[in-house]
Amino acid sequence: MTKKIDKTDINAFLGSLLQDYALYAPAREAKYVTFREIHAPEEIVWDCLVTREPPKDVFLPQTEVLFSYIRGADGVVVQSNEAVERERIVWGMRPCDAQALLVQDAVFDTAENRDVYYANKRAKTTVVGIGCNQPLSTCFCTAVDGGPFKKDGFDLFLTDLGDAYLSEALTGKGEKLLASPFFHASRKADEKAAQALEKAALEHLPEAMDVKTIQKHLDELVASPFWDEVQASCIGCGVCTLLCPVCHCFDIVDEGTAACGQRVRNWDTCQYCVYTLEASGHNPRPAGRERVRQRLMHKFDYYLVNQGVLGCVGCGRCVQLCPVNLDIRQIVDEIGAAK
Amino acid sequence: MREYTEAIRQEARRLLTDGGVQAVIGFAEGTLPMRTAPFFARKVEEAERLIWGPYCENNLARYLREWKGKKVAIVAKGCDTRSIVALMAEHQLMRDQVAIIGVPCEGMLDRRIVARRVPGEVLSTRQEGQDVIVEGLRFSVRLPRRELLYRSCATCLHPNPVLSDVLLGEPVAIWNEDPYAYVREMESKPAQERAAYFASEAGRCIRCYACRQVCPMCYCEECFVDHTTPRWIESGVTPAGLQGWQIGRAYHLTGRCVDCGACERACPEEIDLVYLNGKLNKDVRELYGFETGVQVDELPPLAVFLPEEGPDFRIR
Amino acid sequence: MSEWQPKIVVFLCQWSLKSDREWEQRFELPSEVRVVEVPCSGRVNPLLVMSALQHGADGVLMVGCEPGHCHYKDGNYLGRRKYATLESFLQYLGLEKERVQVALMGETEGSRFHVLVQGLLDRVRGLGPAGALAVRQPLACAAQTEQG
Amino acid sequence: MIRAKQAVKASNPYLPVPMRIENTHIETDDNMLKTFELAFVHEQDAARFQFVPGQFCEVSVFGKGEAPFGIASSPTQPGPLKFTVNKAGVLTSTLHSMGEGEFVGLRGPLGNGYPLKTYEGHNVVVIGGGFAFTTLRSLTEYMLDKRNRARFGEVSVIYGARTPGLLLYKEQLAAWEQRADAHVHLTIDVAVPGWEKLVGFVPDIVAKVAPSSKDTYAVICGPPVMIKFTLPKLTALGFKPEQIYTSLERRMKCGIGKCGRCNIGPYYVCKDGPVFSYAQLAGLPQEY
Repeated sequence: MTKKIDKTDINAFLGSLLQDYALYAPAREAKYVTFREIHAPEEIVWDCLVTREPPKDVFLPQTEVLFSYIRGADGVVVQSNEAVERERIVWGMRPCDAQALLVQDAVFDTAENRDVYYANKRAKTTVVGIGCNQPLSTCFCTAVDGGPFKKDGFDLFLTDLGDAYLSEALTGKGEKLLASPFFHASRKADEKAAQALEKAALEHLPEAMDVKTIQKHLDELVASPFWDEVQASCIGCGVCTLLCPVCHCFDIVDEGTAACGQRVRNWDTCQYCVYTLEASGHNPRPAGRERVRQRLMHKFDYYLVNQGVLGCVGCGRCVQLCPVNLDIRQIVDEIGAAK
Repeated sequence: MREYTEAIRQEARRLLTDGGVQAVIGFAEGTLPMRTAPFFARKVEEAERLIWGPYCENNLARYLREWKGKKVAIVAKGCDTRSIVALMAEHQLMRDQVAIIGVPCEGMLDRRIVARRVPGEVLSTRQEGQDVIVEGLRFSVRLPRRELLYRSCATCLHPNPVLSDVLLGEPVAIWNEDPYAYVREMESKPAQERAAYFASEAGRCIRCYACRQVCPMCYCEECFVDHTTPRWIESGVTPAGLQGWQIGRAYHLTGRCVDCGACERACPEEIDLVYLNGKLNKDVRELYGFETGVQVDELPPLAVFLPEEGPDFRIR
Repeated sequence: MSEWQPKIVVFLCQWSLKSDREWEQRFELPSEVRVVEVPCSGRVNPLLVMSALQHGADGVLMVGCEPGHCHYKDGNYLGRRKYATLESFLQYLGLEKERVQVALMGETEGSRFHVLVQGLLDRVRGLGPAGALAVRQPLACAAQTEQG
Repeated sequence: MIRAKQAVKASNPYLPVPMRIENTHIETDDNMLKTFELAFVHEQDAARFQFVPGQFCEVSVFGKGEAPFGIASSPTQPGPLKFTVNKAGVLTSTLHSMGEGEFVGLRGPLGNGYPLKTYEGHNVVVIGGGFAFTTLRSLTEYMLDKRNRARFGEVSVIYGARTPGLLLYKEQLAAWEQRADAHVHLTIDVAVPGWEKLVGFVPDIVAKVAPSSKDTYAVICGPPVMIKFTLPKLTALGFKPEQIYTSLERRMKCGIGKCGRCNIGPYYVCKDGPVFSYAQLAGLPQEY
């Protein structure tokens, strides 16, 4: 079902949503725009394509209490923190971040060993997307199976038509939002306009990469000196991975004493030297070479094997934010060209 | 800037041919506007990729630890050379293992300031006299260079290399005399306001440790934040965990930080890190007359003392 | 919750007050004070001070030997620079000046030590619970066990 | 008191069940290895726990976290689960200081375990070194159990340690040595007075005493250096990569293939392993 909502009505509509939902959207924080919970529609920054932090925190908080424990007479009693009370809406997610969400679904929302913390939040969340009329120079979604107007993963999808948002419901959750009287009927011309916007946006974006060749080359490059070259400037920080909308690795730690405390999970990254360090002192990935290789191989090889999807969605955050301008697009090009 | 690029390449060619160095650590063209990338020229022909410009923002001394035991050359601004001196003082580096190509620095431009002062994505910039022309899809804006400097550059006292084997070009004049004005401003605020500011800055940290990883002086084999016995701070992005990290990180650089600002530039959350280390730098300067990495062979201030100096903790 | 009682942590060099060890008998320290004896004040990791504050200490006192009287020659001199900068830094971050104190004392100053501790305790009482810097979260669960 | 609902427990893979330490036993004369016998506090948790040799559990030491340990007891043995723990880090040191009657948590069984169906009808040679003998003990016990023995061909055990005092499960080994239907070869690195069994490094002993590769699977666990030198010996004996199995160790957190740190190539050691054949590992990064 497709309708539209006038921009003059949008804040009133969002205001009405705040009664029933916790709302997450691109909003200002310090000097930049990030994805966070908002409390007034005016906080939303509409023209930010790539938020500093991706919205993954909504489903996989950087620090999350899994359970609390307390020592009792007959053992240790644990109380899980998995329940999610409030319905949520993620407003204004971009197609790349939604594609990342689908990858995380494949990791966490599995038939066996379902991650209830993630799945419960996902079930309680309505995801509203918006197309990207003018992609940035760092965007490369089209190279990695995505697109600036791709609707996969959304419940409701908006297209900015200038004075209104064309709004397409893709699921029951989306239709529920669309039932609001703020939306009115759209016309054929609106859909035409949306198509024109998509066509224009695509002109700024690169061609699809040859995933098969890259995957094959990666398998062949495992022992190659190629990685020594690639990793030379890498400083081993966690910017590229922590701010990646796909990366989902975490650490599990106890905070507290033997008598009582909390078991907490925190984002972790394969780029840290202590990530794979064992208590014995042995480290199976001892240097930058192995760690940089792991990041690339996980994204462009292992995800394809295990989840059937790429682990890179082309949002360009790592490209923008790497302290030493180590550009994943360039590395992937080099892998593709490697002989 | 072009002249510097040429001079750097020439010197790199010479060093790689008969200078006995395994690599020249410098900057290459970046993949984005306003960016350069640290680059390691190992062969003579790779010297052609070295460049110099207003976006050579990394402190390359950070890479020297990865070349330990091998002789390398490094393209170094004032702050990079200060780090080299500081590393030598801590016995992390031997003078004869590094050939320093010193470059006087006019201050690096803050890509984030530039981005915020124009109405769209920056696609290119160029310098015209004392101005920078910034261009995007539908705009071209002229901005005064002086307003675009990183704060650490705007307050820099040592833009010229303090130590070098070859110094390119002419030393630049120092444009600043009051490096810690921003620290004094913070000191003058009420304690509650200072606490609130620290809490909000530290609160944005995502513990990516980019600040640590880019820092030439953060060379600990195991950082206190990764210790398991004891576990010094809380593991998560909790207020105590984040403040603990920032306090520990900054304080461990007492008398060791060279004010290069590399940590702040690396921070993806744009946390004010310089105001933390600036305070410690100001204190060691005022209390002990010490400036990190300026005097070769000077011991770090926390490794020495004068018996008669203050503060006199007896009378309180 | 019962009425708030301040928590004071004292890092005490094992050599300072050495000849006056009976201070322990002569003056019973208030129960709010926890003394951590250390081999030398000069080697106390500043992270321990931070850690004490993050674990809920409302005041910290560092006691070392008088200038010229370090058992290891110059530990107290080295420590002096460390604590001067640390104190100043913590204040800069918003911690009240009165909460962290450094004292270099002679071997026989047991009574002065007692006065010092009492003074710190009184000042901290006046200030109330420390709130400028964040404390670790699972502290909340300690209260939980006490109740349960 | 707070009490988790049973229904929640069953569906949340991160929640440990409480276990009581029934017994502890120091295994080696350097006091670094200790076996913990853990009993389920709740009957229903015990009933749900079905495992095969080679699987592992995440053991919680509350306040210190969780770590994975292979199950050293065999599913054929009733009673508490056995875990042998090397004192290495914070968690294991704390665990070593704990004793009878204290509580830990348990998640599991995790991982794939040894492919018993594959081994059935064939000879199996178990090769172990040092303290990497825990799940090998479980496997050997399982195969030698009278209900299972007929399903396997010849069972050989080659186990070495630096000194006699560093061999694990001495009583068990002695019992196996008594059996006519098992070949047990114990070795130490350097001869010491009183030791009358084999002397020499495991790779060399394998070359001497290992059975023919015909119809035989080799299962090898030990320090990386032992494995490195033993593999060529097995190859020389005609073992193909698909006939050689190992159980890998990696740092783990979730144990269910989500936290990401234990992968070797596309495999997660926790979920797809820890047991792999060398045919599976061929061509992957040697990150173990």
